[in-house]
Amino acid sequence: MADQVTKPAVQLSRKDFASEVEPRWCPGCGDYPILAAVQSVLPELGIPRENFVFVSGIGCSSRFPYYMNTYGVHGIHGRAPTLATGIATARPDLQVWVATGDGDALSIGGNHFIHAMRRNVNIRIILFNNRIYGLTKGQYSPTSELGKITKSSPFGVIDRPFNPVSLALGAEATFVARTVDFDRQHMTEVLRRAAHHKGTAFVEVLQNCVVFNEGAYDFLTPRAGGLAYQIRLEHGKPVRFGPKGEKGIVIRGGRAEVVDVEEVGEENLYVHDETLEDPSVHFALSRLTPDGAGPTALGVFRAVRKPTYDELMHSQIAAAQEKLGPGDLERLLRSGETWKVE
Amino acid sequence: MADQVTKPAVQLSRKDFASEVEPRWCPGCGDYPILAAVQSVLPELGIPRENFVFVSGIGCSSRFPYYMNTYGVHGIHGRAPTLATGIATARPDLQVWVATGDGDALSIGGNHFIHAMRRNVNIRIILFNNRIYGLTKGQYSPTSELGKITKSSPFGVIDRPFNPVSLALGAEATFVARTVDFDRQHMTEVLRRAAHHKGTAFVEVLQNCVVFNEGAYDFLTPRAGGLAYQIRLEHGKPVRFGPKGEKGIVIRGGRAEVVDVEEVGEENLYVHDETLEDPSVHFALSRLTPDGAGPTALGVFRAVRKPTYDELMHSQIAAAQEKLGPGDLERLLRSGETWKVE
Amino acid sequence: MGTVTVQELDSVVIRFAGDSGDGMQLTGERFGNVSGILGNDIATFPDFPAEIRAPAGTTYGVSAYQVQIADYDVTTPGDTLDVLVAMNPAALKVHLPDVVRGGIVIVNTDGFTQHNLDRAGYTSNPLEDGTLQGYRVYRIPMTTLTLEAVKEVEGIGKKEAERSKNFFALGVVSWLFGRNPEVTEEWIRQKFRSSPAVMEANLKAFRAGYHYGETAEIFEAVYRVKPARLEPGLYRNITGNQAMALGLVAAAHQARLTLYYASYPITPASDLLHELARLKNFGVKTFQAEDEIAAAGAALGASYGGALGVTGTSGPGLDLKQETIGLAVMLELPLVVIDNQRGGPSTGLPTKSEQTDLLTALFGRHGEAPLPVIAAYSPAHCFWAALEAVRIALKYRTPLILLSDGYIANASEPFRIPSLDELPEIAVSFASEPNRDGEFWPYLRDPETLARPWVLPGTPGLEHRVGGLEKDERGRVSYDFANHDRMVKTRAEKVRRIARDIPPARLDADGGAELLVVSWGSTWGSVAAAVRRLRERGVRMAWTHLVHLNPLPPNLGEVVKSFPKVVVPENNLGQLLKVIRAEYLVDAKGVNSVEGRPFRASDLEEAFLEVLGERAAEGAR
Amino acid sequence: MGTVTVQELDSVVIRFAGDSGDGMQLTGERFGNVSGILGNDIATFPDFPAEIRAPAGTTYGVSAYQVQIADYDVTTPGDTLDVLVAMNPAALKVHLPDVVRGGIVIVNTDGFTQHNLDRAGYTSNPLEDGTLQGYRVYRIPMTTLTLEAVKEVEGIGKKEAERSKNFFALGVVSWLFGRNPEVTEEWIRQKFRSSPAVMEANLKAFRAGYHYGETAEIFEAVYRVKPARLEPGLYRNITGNQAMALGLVAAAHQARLTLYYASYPITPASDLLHELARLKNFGVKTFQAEDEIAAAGAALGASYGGALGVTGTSGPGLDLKQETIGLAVMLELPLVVIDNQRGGPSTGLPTKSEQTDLLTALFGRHGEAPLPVIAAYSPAHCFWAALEAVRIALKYRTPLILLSDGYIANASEPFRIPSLDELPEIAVSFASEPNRDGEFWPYLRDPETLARPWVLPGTPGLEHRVGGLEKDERGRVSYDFANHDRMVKTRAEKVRRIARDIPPARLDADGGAELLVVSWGSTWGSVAAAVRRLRERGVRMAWTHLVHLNPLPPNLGEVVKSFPKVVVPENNLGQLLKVIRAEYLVDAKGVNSVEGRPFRASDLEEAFLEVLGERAAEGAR
Ligand SMILES: Cc1ncc(C[n+]2csc(CCOP(=O)(O)OP(=O)(O)O)c2C)c(N)n1
Ligand SMILES: Cc1ncc(C[n+]2csc(CCOP(=O)(O)OP(=O)(O)O)c2C)c(N)n1
Ligand code: SF4
Ligand code: SF4
Ligand SMILES: [Mg+2]
Ligand SMILES: [Mg+2]
Repeated sequence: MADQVTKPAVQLSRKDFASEVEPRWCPGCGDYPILAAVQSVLPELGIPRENFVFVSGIGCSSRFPYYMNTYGVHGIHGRAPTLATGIATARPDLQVWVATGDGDALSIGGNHFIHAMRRNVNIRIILFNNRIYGLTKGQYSPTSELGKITKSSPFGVIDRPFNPVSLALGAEATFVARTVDFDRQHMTEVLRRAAHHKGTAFVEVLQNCVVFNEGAYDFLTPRAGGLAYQIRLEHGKPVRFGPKGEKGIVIRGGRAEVVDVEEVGEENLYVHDETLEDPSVHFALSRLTPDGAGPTALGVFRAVRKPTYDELMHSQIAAAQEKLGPGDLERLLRSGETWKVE
Repeated sequence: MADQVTKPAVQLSRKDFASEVEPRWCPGCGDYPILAAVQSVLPELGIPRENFVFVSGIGCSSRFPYYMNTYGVHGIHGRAPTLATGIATARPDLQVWVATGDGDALSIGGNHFIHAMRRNVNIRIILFNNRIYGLTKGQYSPTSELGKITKSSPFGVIDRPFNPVSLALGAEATFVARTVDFDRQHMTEVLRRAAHHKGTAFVEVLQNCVVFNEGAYDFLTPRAGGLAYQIRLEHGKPVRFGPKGEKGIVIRGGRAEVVDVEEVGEENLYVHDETLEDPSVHFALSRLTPDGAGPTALGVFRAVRKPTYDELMHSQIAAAQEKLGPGDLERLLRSGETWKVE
Repeated sequence: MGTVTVQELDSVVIRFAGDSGDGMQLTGERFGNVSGILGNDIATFPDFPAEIRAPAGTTYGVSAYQVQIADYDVTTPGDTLDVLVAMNPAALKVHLPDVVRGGIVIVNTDGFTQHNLDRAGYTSNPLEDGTLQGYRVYRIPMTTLTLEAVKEVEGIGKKEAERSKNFFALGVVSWLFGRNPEVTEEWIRQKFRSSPAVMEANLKAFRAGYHYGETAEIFEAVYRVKPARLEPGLYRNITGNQAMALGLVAAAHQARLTLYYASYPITPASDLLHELARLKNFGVKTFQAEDEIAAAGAALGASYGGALGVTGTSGPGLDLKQETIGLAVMLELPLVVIDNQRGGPSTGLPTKSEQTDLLTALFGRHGEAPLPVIAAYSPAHCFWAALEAVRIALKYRTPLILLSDGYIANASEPFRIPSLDELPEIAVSFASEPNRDGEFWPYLRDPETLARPWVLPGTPGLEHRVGGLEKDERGRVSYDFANHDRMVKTRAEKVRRIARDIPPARLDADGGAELLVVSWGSTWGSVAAAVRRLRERGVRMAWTHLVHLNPLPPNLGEVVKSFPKVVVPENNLGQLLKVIRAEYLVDAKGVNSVEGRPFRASDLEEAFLEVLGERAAEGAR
Repeated sequence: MGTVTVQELDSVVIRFAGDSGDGMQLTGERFGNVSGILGNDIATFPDFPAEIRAPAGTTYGVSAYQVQIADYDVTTPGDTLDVLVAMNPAALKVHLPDVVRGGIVIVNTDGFTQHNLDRAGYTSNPLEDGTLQGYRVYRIPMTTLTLEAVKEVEGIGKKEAERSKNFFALGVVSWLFGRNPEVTEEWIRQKFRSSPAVMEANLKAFRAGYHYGETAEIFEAVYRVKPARLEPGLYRNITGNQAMALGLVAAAHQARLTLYYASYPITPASDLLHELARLKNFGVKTFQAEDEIAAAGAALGASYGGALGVTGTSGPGLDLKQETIGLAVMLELPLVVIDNQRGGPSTGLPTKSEQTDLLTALFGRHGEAPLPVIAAYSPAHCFWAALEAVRIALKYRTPLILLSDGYIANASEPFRIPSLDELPEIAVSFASEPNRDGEFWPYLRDPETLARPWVLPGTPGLEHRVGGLEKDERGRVSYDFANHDRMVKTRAEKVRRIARDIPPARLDADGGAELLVVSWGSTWGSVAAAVRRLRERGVRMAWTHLVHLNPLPPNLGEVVKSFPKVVVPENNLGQLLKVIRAEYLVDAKGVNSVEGRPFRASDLEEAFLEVLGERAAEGAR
């Protein structure tokens, strides 16, 4: 299998990844910082620009590929993972990214989303989760909170929302992370990790839609004092948070619980391990966010190395060719019982 | 909202639920005992026969409605939950069941499956999980094990399987259970519990396909000595298993672990609680089954009461009618700015 | 008013254009509504970008709303503009080409900053470089004047104050066309009653604009368009989507069924969901599904349960629903599928309009899966089309596709509000008894309509199973060759028989007309205008506009064969044309434009003349 | 052999029928293959229930396999049976009506237990009650004789031994028709080499059957069918699905591309996936997707990546793929979509065959989304159709729908194996350079074919974006009215131009023929037989069979207009008929049966005569 980074390292800069098209998002939209973060991570990877493909569905967020000066496909609603799977398995030498929205990935595209997770195809999925349908002007999405008033729920949403991290873990994901559009550095780190993961990497970005869901994540933003709710997961480190690190997480009775560090002692805090084979703890961490606002885990929940779908596909081909030799069309046509007519 | 059991209790027997059509499954198919179990549970419920609707998709298992002398719809592949959602929300006085296969529910129907879970519509879903596509003659399904040789995977499956219980929990299910086709009593109990649940009840039945996946669950059957692997979950009881109950489950570091009861002491075993708000422990229990054979939890993993989708829908309607009075079409037509032309 | 003269016009076309955030949709809609209320006939055409708020000042971010007001029954928003209100350079750039020579151009000079000029791609300022020669140009610093007017309103910052400038523009235009300001003022009071400061600001801006017209003495003339003579009655302005929603509610009311609307949002059908979601006190159930397949499935499930199942979408969603619609064909249950066509193929031009889904509505399912198709032709007609769709679907227990499009979905026109007894009777009866020797046979048909019985689950004794596999009359799965052939042909015959139950095609023909125009859907307005104009020019014309597209009206064959020439104008590549040619073997010609917007009446006029050939064209001169 | 006479026949039709578990498919296939190898032309028709193993003994659980063997080129499996092998009462009940009077009926008397008679719904035993009067009936206790024959084989229990009875039946019939037993014996040895006991049992059973014929002296005659005169060459028997799979592999080979086949299992297309999944050493990539939408998406993604993306399905799956196919229309990338049509609508008759997806293939997408459509007409032709489909899709960068159906997918016939240099050249070139002033414009077209450039991602300097929104030549999203109209018309023109690049419709006409038959797809066989028979009866006939259904061959208009009468026989309600009428305005008539199986040639014969009217019919007498 061709490797994605074998070409000689090239010196690229952020600008090399900006296409000639001016983004058409609303001023102040959280999609802008995500674009900037992606454009700043890619040059680090040493992969030639032409070996990136960005694939998307439909939505504000799905306009993403147009703004990247790489190969790109703006697909149809919800189907980006299917196109990406085709590209990644046909061409393992490419690095394939998917840009998708909460409606695109979790509503119409929910099936492809969960199957991409379990298959572990070598693609990276960035979910722009603004908890709303932006492009169609403000209907609720599968991540909108219960009771929320939107255009299509004038009396309040009655659908219980998905937790995208829980869903991905329930679907056997090998890499799951969450970050926020307002923290450029954190976003960059998480995206970098995703870029390096082998297999399906899923990154949920909490993204602000200034027009239809302004302030959905204010409870986490520094300017609204939300830092206190940000739980940063770091591999190998005990999980502490709060303005002075006075809060922490313990895993108790299978659940992740918020505790006062002083009370329980630092040594009893949960020490984050992304690499646990069993995803139960990662799942427990994902449950920390209650339906609305509250302490929220950010960072890489899970990162385990499993054979990727395309590795397995290509190794089966290689093994067959090894065993049977490369296919001989003439012989194939003549196989089975044949007879001659003179 | 009309209630499903308000009609005067009727005395029905199992036979009343057998339709005039003879089942067309292969002799020995695990679908037969499931049919028998369902037919024996329904008469207990005190619901008139005409108030049941069975809905299905396509597959061997999806022929189920034809064999039930109730109302029934044999739908299209993967879409049974959508039809059932329409029926259950249009007619809360009916008790709606879905019969589906692992391909039907988790492959083509995966999206409707996870959305049914989160919405908590008042339907019961029985998944006939034979880890194979029966009706199309033996391709692998999303629950087939890695490496399995089937018609469509002559060199072995390379897709990592779903764990249906984990997936349902990751999708916010309120009722999740697992049972086996060869244990009539257990099946009956679990189905009874599902019948009484308010909201989406999900029951995975491990089902044997004698033709295309014979013996898939032999590791659990008494005749193959599989009782040792059956972990029976019972609410309020410590979880013990093994021929003499010598094994048990503890929840440690967020994971469910198999232990020797003697070593850890019965008092340290996990005491099953279906009703925990946080599904993390239930998720951990679902991870006990490794990809192939091994100790497997059976019974009700989770049963929490949440408002159902149809309850919420109808209470919004009731509230609106309370506040605004029943709709007046004439006034509605004349609403907004109007003017007269003489 | 000094030297200001008053000019009478029979119609005027005005377009308001500005940034997506400038509130042009609201302004244009308001102007249309007021004109309607004041007795004009109106037709409107909103045109907005696919982006939510494209970057300010760009040409692709321009949002526009066009209104034609007239003293007769107008059917289109107009081909060319008499008046353009341009809030910034981009708006001017995009829309100036549509203004007639000598037309009025009102610009917000404050919008013409260097930055905005650059954004729009102007290398020099069009207000100064002669670009506007030949137009009557009124330069008004609307932003400045709005800020001035609003400055004493408490609780309004500068940014918010600026936002009121669209009301200033509305005020100016209202004055120019003598629109009574009180109607709009009252409306502003209602609309913004929950935020008094905004209400105040908008009121002040509107009045300032109105008085500016009166006092600034820059206008040489004001214009008056007399009320139109419309059928007497109570009126309101209505968009196609609003009318469709009301039509569905009315139909459910007539049928005494619960309306169950399941949908997945998509432009330009989302407003149907929004409208209906508000009507909970009517017992309307709305369900926002996870995708279009689920929406169709839930609507069909609801119908199975005895509700009126309806699902609305646009082209891409229709593709996805087709498998479920095919199931409905087999289950023989009522299901109304609304398709608001938009620019395709694929995502195409999602906020634009065309008529390209007719053939997929007719044929876009595997197997022989025939169903009735009808099409609405104007915003107000959507109301009646919805009633007719429901009537047919219920009576014949069949899925039905009701076609509308992005243009009539969003455009508006005056709607004469019917009284309840003008609504058609829609009688529904559910089976309650065995129908064959003490058994219940779900596919035993009504000998007249060929419809099968509809049963409410919960009815004792009628338990039965339906499904997508072929069945016999008894409802048993049947792989029998002859049974299948018969069932396929019976389902087709059922749909064909609907032809007995629909009005004949209405022919509007001058004696001796040589050319018959056959049209359907939203081209109605442009065709009406083109036919009228040709008649005014002395050309004899014949025209029939189809609402029922499958089955076709039974007299249509006769109609199309009675004229030497037949032309089918469509905003597609000739879809009805194909059907007409196949059905009647007449050498009909197509006039086809797929521009994402309705025909201009003048283009049709020319096209029809061309089909008629020189001779007719000469006759017309 | 005593009094046994030898009778020469030019053709014989044999059907093997039994329970789903009786192995009739294998037996029939085997008999067909041997006959092919022995030089006959053959045509086969497998017919099995939708259930995997319906309860034993039921009529709906009967599985059958029909073979026609002939000394000339047969094109159908035959209308009526000369020989029926019935393993149980249900098989007899279902299939006896198809046996010609005086035909041979071979029954396994051991299958006629009271239980089985009840199961089949016989109130008395047809072997005894006169039901079989008028047939030549051979009663053989096949189960008993098989058990007897197999008893010494070690490691075979009674149940397994019984399973060999189909080989006993095959032995009897092989003897009856003088089929060299060695070919089959060799085949049994190969097929069961991994389980020697089973191999042994089957061999013994087969030989016992063969010797039983020879020695039991119940047959008065044996039959011989001479070899057919086929085009010289190397032959194999092949089903449509096998031929299609090989055709795809051959096409990828010719184009020097990786074949990427993405599919979701569905009858009768699943075997394509099974066949191709085995060919990993050819570098073939197969992807079993989560649904048909994902399969189409993955295949399209693979094409975007530079592979030959192919996705196969049947009707319900085609419905689901249409939105993605529409995207491919917009992306202008090659994508081959195979639709093995089956009985519809909805789930319909999933194991039966019909031609009801033509119109949805042509029109079943929203928007104007034209694409080429071609249809295979026989099992062996699937090979060539696949090559042609790939050629067009690659050259014109377009999705293409290749229609086959359940009948030809599973039926088999001798296939002359081509040498590699008989395969068409398929040249593909990828863009590697900027194409317009140093820029790369993804929609700048080849002036001849109107195809756009295909680029391998990974090519430096050609980075670009494609997508479902309307674009200009440069690849930028464009909401421009005129651009959209032009693009819509250009995409249509691109597809239309393919007509220049396909063979003209082949007309097979007698001088003075009054009736032209226009057919497509799998009706080919029945039409060929009907036309031949009518000619034998002295009727002058004209016939053209279409492979290319969009665009139609350029000469077709001329062809259909050259005959006073045109008839279009289809296993649907008249789909090609509609197209022909719309296109050429000829009053063509349909002959339509939708029985889930091909026409009987004799029915077509009668139908054609009917269209010709009395006069012609008389002429024929
Ligand atoms: C098949 C189909 N259905 C519906 C739509 C309409 N549609 C476009 S984007 C969208 C949802 C957008 O929400 P999300 O994915 O959250 O993206 P956002 O705009 O919020 O970034 C919908 C419903 C479509 N384009 N295609
Ligand atoms: C749209 C569509 N795609 C594919 C099929 C073919 N199909 C029928 S059943 C089935 C899978 C059956 O597997 P499962 O759901 O596990 O049911 P089982 O037969 O094993 O009970 C498939 C792929 C179909 N009927 N419709
Ligand atoms: S609508 Fe929301 S998500 Fe879309 S571009 Fe605007 S701010 Fe961003
Ligand atoms: S194929 Fe398998 S699942 Fe289907 S009926 Fe037979 S045994 Fe049951
Ligand atoms: Mg969103
Ligand atoms: Mg299965």
